[in-house]
Amino acid sequence: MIAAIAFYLFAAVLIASAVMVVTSRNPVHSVLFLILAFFNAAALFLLAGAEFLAMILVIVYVGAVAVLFLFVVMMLDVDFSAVREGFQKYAPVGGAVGAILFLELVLVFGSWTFAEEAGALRVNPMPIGVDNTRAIGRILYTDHVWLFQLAGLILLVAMIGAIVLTLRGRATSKRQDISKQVNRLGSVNLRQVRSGAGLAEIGIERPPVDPPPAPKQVEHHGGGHH
Amino acid sequence: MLAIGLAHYLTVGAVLFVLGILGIFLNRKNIIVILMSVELILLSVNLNLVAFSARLNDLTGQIFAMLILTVAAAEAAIGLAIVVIHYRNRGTIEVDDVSTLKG
Amino acid sequence: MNAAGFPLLSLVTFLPLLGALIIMTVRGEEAVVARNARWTALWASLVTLALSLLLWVGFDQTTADFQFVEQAEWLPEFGVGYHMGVDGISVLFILLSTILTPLCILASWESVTTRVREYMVAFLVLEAMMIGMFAALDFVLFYIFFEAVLIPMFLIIGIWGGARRVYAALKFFLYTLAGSLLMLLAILAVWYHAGTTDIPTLMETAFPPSMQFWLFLAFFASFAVKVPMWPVHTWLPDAHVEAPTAGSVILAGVLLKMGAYGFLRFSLPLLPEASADFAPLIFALSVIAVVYTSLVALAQEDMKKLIAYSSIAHMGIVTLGIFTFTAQGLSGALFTMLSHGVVSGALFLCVGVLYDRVHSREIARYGGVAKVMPAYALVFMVFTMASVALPGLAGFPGELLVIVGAFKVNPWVALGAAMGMILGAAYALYLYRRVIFGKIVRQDLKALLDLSPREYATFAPLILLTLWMGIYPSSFLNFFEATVAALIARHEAALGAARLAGM
Amino acid sequence: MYVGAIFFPLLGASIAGFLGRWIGDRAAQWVTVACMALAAVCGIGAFAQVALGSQPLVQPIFTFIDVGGFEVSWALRYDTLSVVMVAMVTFISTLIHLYSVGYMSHDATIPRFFAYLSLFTFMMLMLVTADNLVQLFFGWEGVGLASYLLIGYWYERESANRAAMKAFIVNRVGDLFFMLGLALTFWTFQSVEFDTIFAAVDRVRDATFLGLPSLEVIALLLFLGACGKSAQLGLHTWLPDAMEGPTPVSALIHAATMVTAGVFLMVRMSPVLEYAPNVLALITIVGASTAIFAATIGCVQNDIKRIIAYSTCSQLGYMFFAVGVGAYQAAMFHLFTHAFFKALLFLGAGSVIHAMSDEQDIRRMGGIWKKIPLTYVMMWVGSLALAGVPFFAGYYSKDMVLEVAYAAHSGAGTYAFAMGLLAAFLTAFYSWRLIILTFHGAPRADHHTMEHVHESPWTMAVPLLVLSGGAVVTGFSFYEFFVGHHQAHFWNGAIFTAAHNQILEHAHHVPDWVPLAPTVVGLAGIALAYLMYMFVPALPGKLAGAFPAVHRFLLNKWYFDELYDAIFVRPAMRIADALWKTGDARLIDGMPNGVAALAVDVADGAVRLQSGRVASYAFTMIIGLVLFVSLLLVGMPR
Amino acid sequence: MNWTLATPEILLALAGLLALAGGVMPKKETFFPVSMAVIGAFVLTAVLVLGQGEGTAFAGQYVSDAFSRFAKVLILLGAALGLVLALDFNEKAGIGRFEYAVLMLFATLGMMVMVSANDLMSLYIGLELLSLSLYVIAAFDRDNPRSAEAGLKYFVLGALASGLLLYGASLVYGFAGTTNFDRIADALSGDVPAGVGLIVGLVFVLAGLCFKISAVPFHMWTPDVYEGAPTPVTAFFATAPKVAAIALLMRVLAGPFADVAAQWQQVIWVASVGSMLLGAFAAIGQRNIKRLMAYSSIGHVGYALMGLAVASDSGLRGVLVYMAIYMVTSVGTFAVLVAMRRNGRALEQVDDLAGIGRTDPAMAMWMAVFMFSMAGIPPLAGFFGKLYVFLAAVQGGYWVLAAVGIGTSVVATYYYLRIIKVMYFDAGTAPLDARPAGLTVVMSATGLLTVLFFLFPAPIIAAAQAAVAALLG
Repeated sequence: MIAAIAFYLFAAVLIASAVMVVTSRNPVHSVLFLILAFFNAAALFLLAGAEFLAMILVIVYVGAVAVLFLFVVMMLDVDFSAVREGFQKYAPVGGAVGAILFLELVLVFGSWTFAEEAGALRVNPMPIGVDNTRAIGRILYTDHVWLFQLAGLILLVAMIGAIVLTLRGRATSKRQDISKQVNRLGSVNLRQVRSGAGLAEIGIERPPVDPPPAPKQVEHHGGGHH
Repeated sequence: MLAIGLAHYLTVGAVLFVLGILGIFLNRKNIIVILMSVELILLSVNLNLVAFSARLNDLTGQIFAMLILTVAAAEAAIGLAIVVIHYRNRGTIEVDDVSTLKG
Repeated sequence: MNAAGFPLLSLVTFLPLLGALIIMTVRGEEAVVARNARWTALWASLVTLALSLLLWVGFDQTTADFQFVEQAEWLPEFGVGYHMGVDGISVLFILLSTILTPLCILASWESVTTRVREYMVAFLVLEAMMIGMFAALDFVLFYIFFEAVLIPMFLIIGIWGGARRVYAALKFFLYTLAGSLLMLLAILAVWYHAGTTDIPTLMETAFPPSMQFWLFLAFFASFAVKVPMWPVHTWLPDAHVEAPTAGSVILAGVLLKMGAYGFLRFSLPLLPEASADFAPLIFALSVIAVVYTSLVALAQEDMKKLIAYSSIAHMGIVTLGIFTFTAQGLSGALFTMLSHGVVSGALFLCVGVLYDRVHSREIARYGGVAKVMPAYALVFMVFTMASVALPGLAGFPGELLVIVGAFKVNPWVALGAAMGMILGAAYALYLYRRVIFGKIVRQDLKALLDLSPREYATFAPLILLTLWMGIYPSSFLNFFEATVAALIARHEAALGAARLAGM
Repeated sequence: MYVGAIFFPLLGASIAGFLGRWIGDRAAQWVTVACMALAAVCGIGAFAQVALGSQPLVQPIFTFIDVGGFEVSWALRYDTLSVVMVAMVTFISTLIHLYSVGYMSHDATIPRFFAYLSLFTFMMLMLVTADNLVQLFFGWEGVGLASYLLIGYWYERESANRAAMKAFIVNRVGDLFFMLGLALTFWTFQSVEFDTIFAAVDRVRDATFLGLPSLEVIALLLFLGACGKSAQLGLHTWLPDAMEGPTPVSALIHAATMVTAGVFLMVRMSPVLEYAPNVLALITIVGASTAIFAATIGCVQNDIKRIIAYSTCSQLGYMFFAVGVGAYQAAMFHLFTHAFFKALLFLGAGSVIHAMSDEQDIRRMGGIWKKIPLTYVMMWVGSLALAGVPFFAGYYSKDMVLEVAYAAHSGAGTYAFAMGLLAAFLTAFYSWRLIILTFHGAPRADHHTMEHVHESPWTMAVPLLVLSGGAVVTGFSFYEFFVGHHQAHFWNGAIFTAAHNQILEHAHHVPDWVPLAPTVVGLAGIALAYLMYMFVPALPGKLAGAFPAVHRFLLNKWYFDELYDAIFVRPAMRIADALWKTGDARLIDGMPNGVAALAVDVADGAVRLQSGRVASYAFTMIIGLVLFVSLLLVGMPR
Repeated sequence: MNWTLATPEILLALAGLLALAGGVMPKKETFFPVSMAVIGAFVLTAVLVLGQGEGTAFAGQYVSDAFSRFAKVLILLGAALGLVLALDFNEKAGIGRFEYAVLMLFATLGMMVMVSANDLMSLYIGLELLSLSLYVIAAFDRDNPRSAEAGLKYFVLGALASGLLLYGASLVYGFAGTTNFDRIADALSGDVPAGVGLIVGLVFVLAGLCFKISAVPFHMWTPDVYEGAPTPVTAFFATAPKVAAIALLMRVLAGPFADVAAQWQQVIWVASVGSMLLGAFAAIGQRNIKRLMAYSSIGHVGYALMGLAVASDSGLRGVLVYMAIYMVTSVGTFAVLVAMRRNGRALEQVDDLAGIGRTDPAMAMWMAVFMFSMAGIPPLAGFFGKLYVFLAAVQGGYWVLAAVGIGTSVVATYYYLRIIKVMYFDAGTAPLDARPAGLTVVMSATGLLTVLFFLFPAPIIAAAQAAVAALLG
């Protein structure tokens, strides 16, 4: 009974905060609601007996991911006032599709069936009398070492990716790139300057910039298939 | 009615899932919210897995959920990195309005 | 004969490819490359011709069996093999291909000046594919050659063609492709039904009538476009008009025959009942083709277009003959195909002669050419007359036989086909009159030179062939006779069996 | 000898045609003349041997076609019928070659002309010696080609080109029926060889085709074919226009030989015709109508050659109705004599034209009979023969034709007789109209032309003389052989007459007035011509004024050209244009082009979804997903 | 444990780590040496794969059989060639950083894991390893707005797709009580009809996988990403990952879900028809050649799916042969696209090819070969690919599929011909820059394979046959 009430409470908050995540006008609010949603989900996990996952969810998600979101939202410092337009226009259609999908899912879940041999087919039945974290630990590093290692590689890739994409060498560093210099157009320009002329008169010599590619001639293709 | 069963969890999961999806395509501009919607979808998946795991009395679902958490974190990192470079290029995170790739 | 010995057909088929390879390896200055390419192509095609003459000599006219057969495994798990061979139907078309190619190369000697190397390569590849198509005895192999022809032809029209070449090339390619893909589907169905695509084996296979219906339609889609039959003919005038002279020659001379050849090789023997059921439709379309396109030809203002339309009319005679299922009709159709190959090819060469000098195909641009180019006028006259089926020239025996054959099946159809005699004379002479006769009005025409020795060399074999075919056609007809007789016998047996089964 | 008669002309044509440029004009023309002369010698030799010596033979050459029982060989068939033609053709052709040497002396491309002429002769000989219908068709078309080339000889003249084309195409209309007749013949007799056909006629008498007797249909188709070549009513329009060709051509082709090929064909197929009584009747009527029709037009024409051309047309009508009543021998006889006197007339006309500096309009002639007396005499001889004045060649043959028509005692025969008689009157009338207007009266040409009027050179005069000899003697000297008592022996089976057909016999027993009538009407015609043109020259004008409609009707040749133009030529061109521009370019091409355009539209539509908006993309994915889920949920067996 | 079975993957992962270390250590740019090392690693791995044993490892999460070997060799080949294409281009585009090679290595590793997956979890991990690497390299040209936009779009939609996949996987797990493929198959093999939940889950999984192979309606990212990403990246996208995803799809559908084929066949059927149609039509109006190739690849996936929709032995074989041929042809095509450079600037408009038939006949010839092959004109390889799938469709009685395939082939031929037309028929401007030898080698090699395939089709077909036999067990 208590569990049921708790479930409904957490579920309600979870759903409400999820709605707010999606609809909130301010992304910072969204992030905060997301954090709230994670907390409630963790609670639901707990209710379902997945203690370790609940912890992970709080630690990893709330502690790392959500904060990362928050950080980025702050860093980008976007003017969000203008970002929210266009939401309503597609809401009806989108809502309808969403509703259909939801109805279908509920229809399915309402009469959920398991495979006849589902019990027998389980790979990792929960051991009796072993707590959740320990049980996970036992199989995570043995049977699932392959996946575990690969997950590590995924994190490595994420790291490389994040660095590759965002890390910039200091702009002030004076690394020499010879090929760039050689390839630069107009790198050696001689110009007759009247002696005694000031900068104000001749202007600052800047390297010529490549002209942007001219827009292609709009030409008819297809040789007259019209 | 009050007994909490599989269907309840699944329904919550479904709600979250649909919300996540709606979040993606109704939020036509704000990428960050879209990323958060993705997180919601993953959360709903985790909820499903945990529920099944509990119902089946099987740990595989929880292992799966853990992997998903890991990957989701990695995904978030990369996603945000891409958002950052997009922002640097465009000065905005409104992806739709300035789309140069279409047709 | 030569079951295990000398792979003559493969050699004839792939020799041009060897020539193409040699040309491709030539490097150096453009003029040198061009000259080398021309000579290499000429020699390659001449050697091929010489080899193919062995077919003429070695062919045993008394049997309907396939000869010079070669067989090798290719895709054994599908029952698809490399199977080559010729019978009376195909052997002469190989010769036609090998004869026309050197002439085309000669005809392009001076008129093609850009990208000569690529041009010659394209032509040799084209030749190889054409020969292969006629020699293939496996349906898939046939299809491969059948389709592969499109590639070089597309390039020839597109690169060396006239002003609207792009439109024409695309239309040509897509039109024919659309048709032949349906045939591919049918081939697959045949394969599924019979478990093999080996043609001699397939000929022994009976297909259920409902299946025959669909198969026939699919084959028809492909072959009718290729022939081309009315109303899917419109790609042809465009393609002809835009193609360079030699391209038109090959197009009219050989490529159009592929469709009719397909009917003969596949539709008739494999689908006897459907062929018989569809014959009235084919008759109707053929007669329409003859009358309609002849009339349209009458209205043309472009020389090549006019000849192109005349080709459609002639091919109407061919399809008509094929579906009469009489010895006369079939032999006539085959003969018309051959003669049309020579004559229309020659006519395009004739147009090319003028085009090379004046760079216009517009009929109104000419007039009175006979005055300055009497030899040319004579040559043109010979082929014009052959085209209108004047007895004694190549066009006549075929048309006569087809009309005789058709008359048995349906006199009104024969009447329709014979209408082509009148209309054909009308448009051909109208063309001749406007181009060759009359007073020279334009100053630049007065300075035209008559045929050059190279052009004489190009036309001489064609004139000889035209006369030979006209005066002594039985030397060609004998090649088909056994095969045609066997074909008809089998057709009638199949129909008889079906009728028995129906009872 | 038999082969030589046929192939010498071909040799001559080849030499003149291909080598003419190298050997020169003179050599070319004399080579052809020599070849023709040799051929004529052979031809006459053959005539002596085959016709007079009764030794018919067939000279096979090689197989032409042999497909599924359809067997055709090149072969030369020499029987009396063909040898008469061979001898006549080679003989007249030789004369005309000779004549041409003079007539064409100022032409620019003499070898070409002679090559064509010899080629024509060769084709004509192939036609007459054919052993089967296909070879006959070869010659048939071949003479058509030669005639096309010769009519269009002066290719720089637009009218010549037009006439040449017209000749060829109108002939082709007839050829179409010939071809169909050939096909039907084959399917009826399983052969196109004459011997086989003739032997099998009895066997297939009851065969039917489309519910009609096969023999009738064959006869009809072949007759329609013959109409084209022989310019019978309906398909005659090309003949007058064909006078655009040089005059020797008109003489050779359009008077003496080619146009009679139709008659020859009918006679050759006599075994079949004999069993096609309805078609025979039709032939009679058409022939008679042609005779009178052409004669009426001939009365008002002003072009000297056209008048003779219409007269040819008219005479061909005689031959046809002779065939129609079953008197093939009479037809052949008239054909034979006509060849001489009509060639004579044409050559005479050519001589006049030559003299008058290429003037052909008789209204601009006159008063020259003293300047060219030989020609004048020749024209008289020719006209007398044509008009059927006694003891000239035409008298015998035309009388015979009219007698058999009378003797037929059928409705068609009587019609033919009446029309023939009337036509004989008109023939005489317009012949003398021509002579009077051309030679007599005051000169109407300018004096410049008149000064140049001169008699022709010997090369032209000799043929005239020889032909005039023919026009005089061929009648009575060959009467007995062709239609007289020796005819059965002479023809020696080359012409088949069924047992029921005793027309020649009857013709010899007609009432007395019948043989006399043609002569009388002929003389009357001559008298009328003298009256109208010599004595009361104003009369024709008044008559024309009094009956303007009739005059215009005749002058415009019964409006046949206009009619054909309106119902065939112009509609054909219009339809052609419409088919091309609407049918092909818009409808048929519209299909693929429309498909292409549609594809482009579809492409645009497909691309429009690709808006670049992430949300739309996601939306699409979700919709797809929902669709799939729904699809399976609905389709799932529950 | 039997981990030695996974030696190729493990070695490749180690090589990746080494390459990472080797790339970071020196001070200067290390793109080229690292790339060469990675290519070497690919080749080495391929050799190992060829010698790989059969069986399962890691508690049944990893499987090695003829099918996985076939796919892996293709993948490694595609990856190696893809990296070769990048060598010069990336230098010139200023993105010549060693991380590119490393990321490609990890992506390839992900693909290998995918095709060896015998468990929904390893499937997912492999897929994500691939996807994350691809997200990064799509945006690799980070200072180029288009590249960044491409990366962003790919990421957002990819994340959504993996969300769908996961959701489906969770449902499958819930139904069967297991994620192991063999056991799922057992769960479905009973007489009782599969539960609705499983079917829905299957559809979600399919949606996620269809995204990777860019089948309609999950294709929407493809054109934008192909266009925006740097050309060598596009080349890579179009080749190896496609093969891997198709192989994965085959393994999933023909393995665990073989018993519900009647259901998924419908989905694949629709996806196939949709892809063929879209691929044919949408490409018609394209001017950007990369975008055009994107639509073209959608169309090709449609043909491949045709074989899958038939779900027969010959159909699956057809798919494998089709993908192998498609990959080779694609690599060649992209080699040409990568070589399109004038005055140092990379070009990507169709019209930029104008006149290369004259200025660069060799390249034009190869490009024409590739285009004709893609259009399916015999005797080029592409024809045989189509032949096999059509054969399967006819055999299975899927006439509508075959007919659509025929129709779309014709339409698609139009735009392939258009490219040839531009190259040969149109007058060109200036010649392209000289291209590096590597590209020449790639295009000649793939071109020769394409042209000469008809001579020796038997080995590859036999290999595909063996692979399919292994798949169907």
